[in-house]
Amino acid sequence: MPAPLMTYLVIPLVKIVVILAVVILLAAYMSYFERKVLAYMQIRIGPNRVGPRGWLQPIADALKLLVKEDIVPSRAEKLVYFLGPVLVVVPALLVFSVIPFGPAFKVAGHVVTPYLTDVNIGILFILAVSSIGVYGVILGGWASNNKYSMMGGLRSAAQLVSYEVPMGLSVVTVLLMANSLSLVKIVEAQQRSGVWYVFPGFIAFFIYFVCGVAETNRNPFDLPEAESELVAGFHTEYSGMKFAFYFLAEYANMVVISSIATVLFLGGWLPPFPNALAALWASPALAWIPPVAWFVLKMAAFLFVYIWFRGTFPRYRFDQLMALGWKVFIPVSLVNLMAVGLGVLLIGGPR
Amino acid sequence: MTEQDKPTAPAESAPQPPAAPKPPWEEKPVTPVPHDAREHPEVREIAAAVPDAVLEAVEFAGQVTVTAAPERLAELARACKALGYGFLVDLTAVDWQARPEGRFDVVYWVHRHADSRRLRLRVRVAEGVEVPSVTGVWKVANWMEREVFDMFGIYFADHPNLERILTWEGFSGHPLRKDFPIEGIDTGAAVYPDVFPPGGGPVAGGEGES
Amino acid sequence: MRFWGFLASVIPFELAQGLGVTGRFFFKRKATIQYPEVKPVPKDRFRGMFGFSEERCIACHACAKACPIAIIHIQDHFEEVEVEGKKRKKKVLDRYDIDVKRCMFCGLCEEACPTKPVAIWLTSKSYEAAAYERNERLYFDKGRLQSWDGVRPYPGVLTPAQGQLPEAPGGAPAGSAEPKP
Amino acid sequence: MSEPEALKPFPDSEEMEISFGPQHPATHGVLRVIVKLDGERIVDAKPVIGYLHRGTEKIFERETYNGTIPHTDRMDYTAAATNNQGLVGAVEKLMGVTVPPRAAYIRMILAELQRIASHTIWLGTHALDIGAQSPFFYTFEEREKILDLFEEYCGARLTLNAMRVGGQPYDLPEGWTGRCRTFVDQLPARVAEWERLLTANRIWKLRTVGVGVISAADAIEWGLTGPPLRGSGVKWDVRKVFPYDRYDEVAFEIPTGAGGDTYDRYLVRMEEMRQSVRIVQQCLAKLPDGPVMAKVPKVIKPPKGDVYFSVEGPKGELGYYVVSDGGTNPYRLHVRPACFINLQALPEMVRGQLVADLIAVIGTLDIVLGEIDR
Repeated sequence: MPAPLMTYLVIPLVKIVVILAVVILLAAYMSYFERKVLAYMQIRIGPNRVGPRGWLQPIADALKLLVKEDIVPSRAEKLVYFLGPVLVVVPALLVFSVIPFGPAFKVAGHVVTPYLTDVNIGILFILAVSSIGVYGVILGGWASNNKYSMMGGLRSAAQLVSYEVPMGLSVVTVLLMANSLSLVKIVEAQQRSGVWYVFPGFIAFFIYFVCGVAETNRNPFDLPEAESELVAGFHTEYSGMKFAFYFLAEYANMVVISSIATVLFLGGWLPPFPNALAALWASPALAWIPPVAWFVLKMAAFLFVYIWFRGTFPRYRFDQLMALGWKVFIPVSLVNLMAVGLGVLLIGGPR
Repeated sequence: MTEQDKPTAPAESAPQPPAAPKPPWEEKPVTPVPHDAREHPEVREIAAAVPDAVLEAVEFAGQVTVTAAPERLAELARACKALGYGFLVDLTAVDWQARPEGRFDVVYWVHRHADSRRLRLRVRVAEGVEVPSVTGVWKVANWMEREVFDMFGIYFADHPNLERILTWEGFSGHPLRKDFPIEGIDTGAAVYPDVFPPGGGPVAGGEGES
Repeated sequence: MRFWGFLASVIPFELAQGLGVTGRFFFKRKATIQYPEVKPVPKDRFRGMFGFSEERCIACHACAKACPIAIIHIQDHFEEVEVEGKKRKKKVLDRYDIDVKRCMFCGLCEEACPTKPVAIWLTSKSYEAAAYERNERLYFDKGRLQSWDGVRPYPGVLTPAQGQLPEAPGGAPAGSAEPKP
Repeated sequence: MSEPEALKPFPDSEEMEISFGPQHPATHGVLRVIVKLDGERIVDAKPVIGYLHRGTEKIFERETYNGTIPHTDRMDYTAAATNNQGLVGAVEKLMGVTVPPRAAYIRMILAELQRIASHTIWLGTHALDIGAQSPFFYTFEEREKILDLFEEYCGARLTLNAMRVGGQPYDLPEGWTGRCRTFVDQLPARVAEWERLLTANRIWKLRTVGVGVISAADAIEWGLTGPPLRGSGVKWDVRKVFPYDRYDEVAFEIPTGAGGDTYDRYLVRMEEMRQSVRIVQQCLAKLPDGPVMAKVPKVIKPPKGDVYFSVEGPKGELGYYVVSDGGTNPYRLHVRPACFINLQALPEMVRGQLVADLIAVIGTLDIVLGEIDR
């Protein structure tokens, strides 16, 4: 097997298959994880019938959606109706190509990097791709020719656009500190400086996470699919596999936001206080913990907080949501950007 | 038995005389007796405000009922509102089928929050006679009058949108009239002609096929 | 104090308080019962499936009159019966049907029954009388009211046919009607 | 308060008409509201009812007096105890029957427990409509305990049929008062927990303060009663104005709100639950012994005449107008339905607000379609 064929075709293909499998499985089990955690918060048990303690519930859901009849409303725009879910799922999965799950490590002489590519404009790529998802929601809502879903589509368009701005600004503060766009370099910058960016950029972290919740249409910002008002928002008319795509995309987006937050603010695969407690992590008792485990642990913490939000908060009204976005988050994130910029200028930051 | 309206001491439960008679709930029930209530302050108030509108006033079981002349009703209603009866508690009708002097009783309850006094106005109306609507005086009367029209077929003059409220548009007949059959009329054929043959609909309560 | 007001408006303390409440509930005892395996225990006065005993029934139609929706249909006839040498006319029950499909389990029939202990009662603890076809399966005639075929009696409750009579051995089993005060 | 009135609809914008319901997740039953929208702003709302009309008042005319009671359970199916209390109170007033004190106290306990149960349903579904999912399960857990108490007393959880003309059909089972006291003593702590979730919550305040505002004068004009009236500051409660049963021997306050918006009505109902706890505690302490049924003939035949009697139901004043011609069946039995009259003020409270507020206002009016359509 000639070397270039191997490095540019076979290895990436293997990685793609692995990452896709992991992500789709993760998204499916996210729905199980969410239903279980939400249930435990509401003094009930959640799914425990399908498989031992309900483990096979997501598989059952997937199968059900697979074999369910796919009803297409008669006067829907067939092509655009079909395109909606596609335009939502593809960007959600595309973003995983850039997220570093762990540092490069050697396996039998080969250097293996647990991420697909290390694009040096990683952050820009992520922001660009994830904003395509908006089209899927709008087109899906409009094409299904139903008043409720059109309102749901319009609402989510306005919401996603207006929360893209503060999220971008808060991500820029991290770039200032890390002095690089590539995600791997950002984690390495945090390793070199020994401090996670969540401490200096706490306001940016808070804004990023809240905007992340808004980007994925999750409570308390789940206006587009507010059951009580718009029956089911933009995916009212979808059923069967198309609905499963919207479902999958929502959970994949949640995982995306959580993993980016982990990489940018909690130092990806780094153990807490990497330099100060370096001795502790290197000690035989804890040395065996693979870096990927730290990454997954932090991501799970974020996902738990997502669900915790869903179990507790009421829903914003649409105009309040926009007011919060434009009048609070954008000015605060701008001021924070300047502050961090000044801080980096004075303290000098990593060269 | 506690008084519903007269805030003065209740007349019924007489003070316990020294001999130990059985408590009232062991005695046979004391059926209330109606007696004339023209001298009651609120009735005199109304009679003064709208001279010859009050035909009779009866006090029964602690509640005062003023029977008014139908043509003076609008005027009476405005007078009540002026006297402070700002809260129209309820409005309904009773169908006395065989009564010579007007088949329907249209009954209004008005309430004054100031001194918690409640009064019942009654109007005797023959079938087909239009009763003046009081939605102008109390906005809440809108739906109540629509329900009375829907159930009894009593028309209310210059009501904003007098149409059926509980039964559907195509419903023929007024259910709460005494001549309306208790087991209901055959609406099946009219509403679902393809399912039920003419006259074969599930009469309310009948054995429609499962 | 304006500063604290501003600070409270910026940092969502009360949202965190709300999260605290749901967080605590995360660890609290769950209230779910696994229904088919674990059956909830109805109380003694639970108005469940009908119980009927033909011996005690004197065919006085009191229950049929008391029923608000008139779903108890009774037919009976007189018969000559020799009781201690005297000729006595005795009412014999031909038909005693209850259209359980339309019953609202209000218990007025049990209250109206003059016999002590009552001949028709509702306080059997069984509530599993679901059926696929309502006109046939939920129309209980005299026989089925006593044999309860098609009704799964609550574990521990005797069906009328098994002698769920108050004076059955061991006094009134949990499911039978204790005499009303 | 956001400024809906300032934004007049643009002259040439054609409004979109949406039919809300009758099968819609947030209409608390089969209510249909035809909403004219300009964008998200409500230009006009027209409630359409009658989908659950069963002709209860016609059925009353063929029933015996005790036979009407199961039908009253099914009017406001979330508050059967107060429905029964109203009907039997009206017939007893017509017949001049005095109910023994023990029966009166048992009725008050059942009515107040029912008020708490009805308010828990209101809070659970109201919070769920506005987005908070968890209160629904916490409130229904408490309601479950009340339903167990009801089941233990009369054999049914929802459709109690637990009162008769002249008193109570059966006495309290022993141990019931103890279980009732333990439930009532721990309830204020639960209500405090629900309040920690919602009362100070800024999102909850944003969704409820200034939403569905109605002034005191308008509330009286539209005939509102119960929490919607008290939320606008009018201190009026049938239990205080026309005391029935033994409410004059029990100390409790009537909470009122100031602004007449959804938040005030929320606070009023939460306080009402605490007041109901106080009432039940006092009733349990003062529960006299003695018979539970007055001397009343087996077949109830009230004298000729008509009487109006009303109770303070969880949703407002629930009145019964009983007209008797001396027979065993009521000649005419009209019900003053609190929800039917409260719902009439919906367009007034919603005009100019947003779609999401329509859901909040339907929740705050606490309407039950069984009582509206009868």
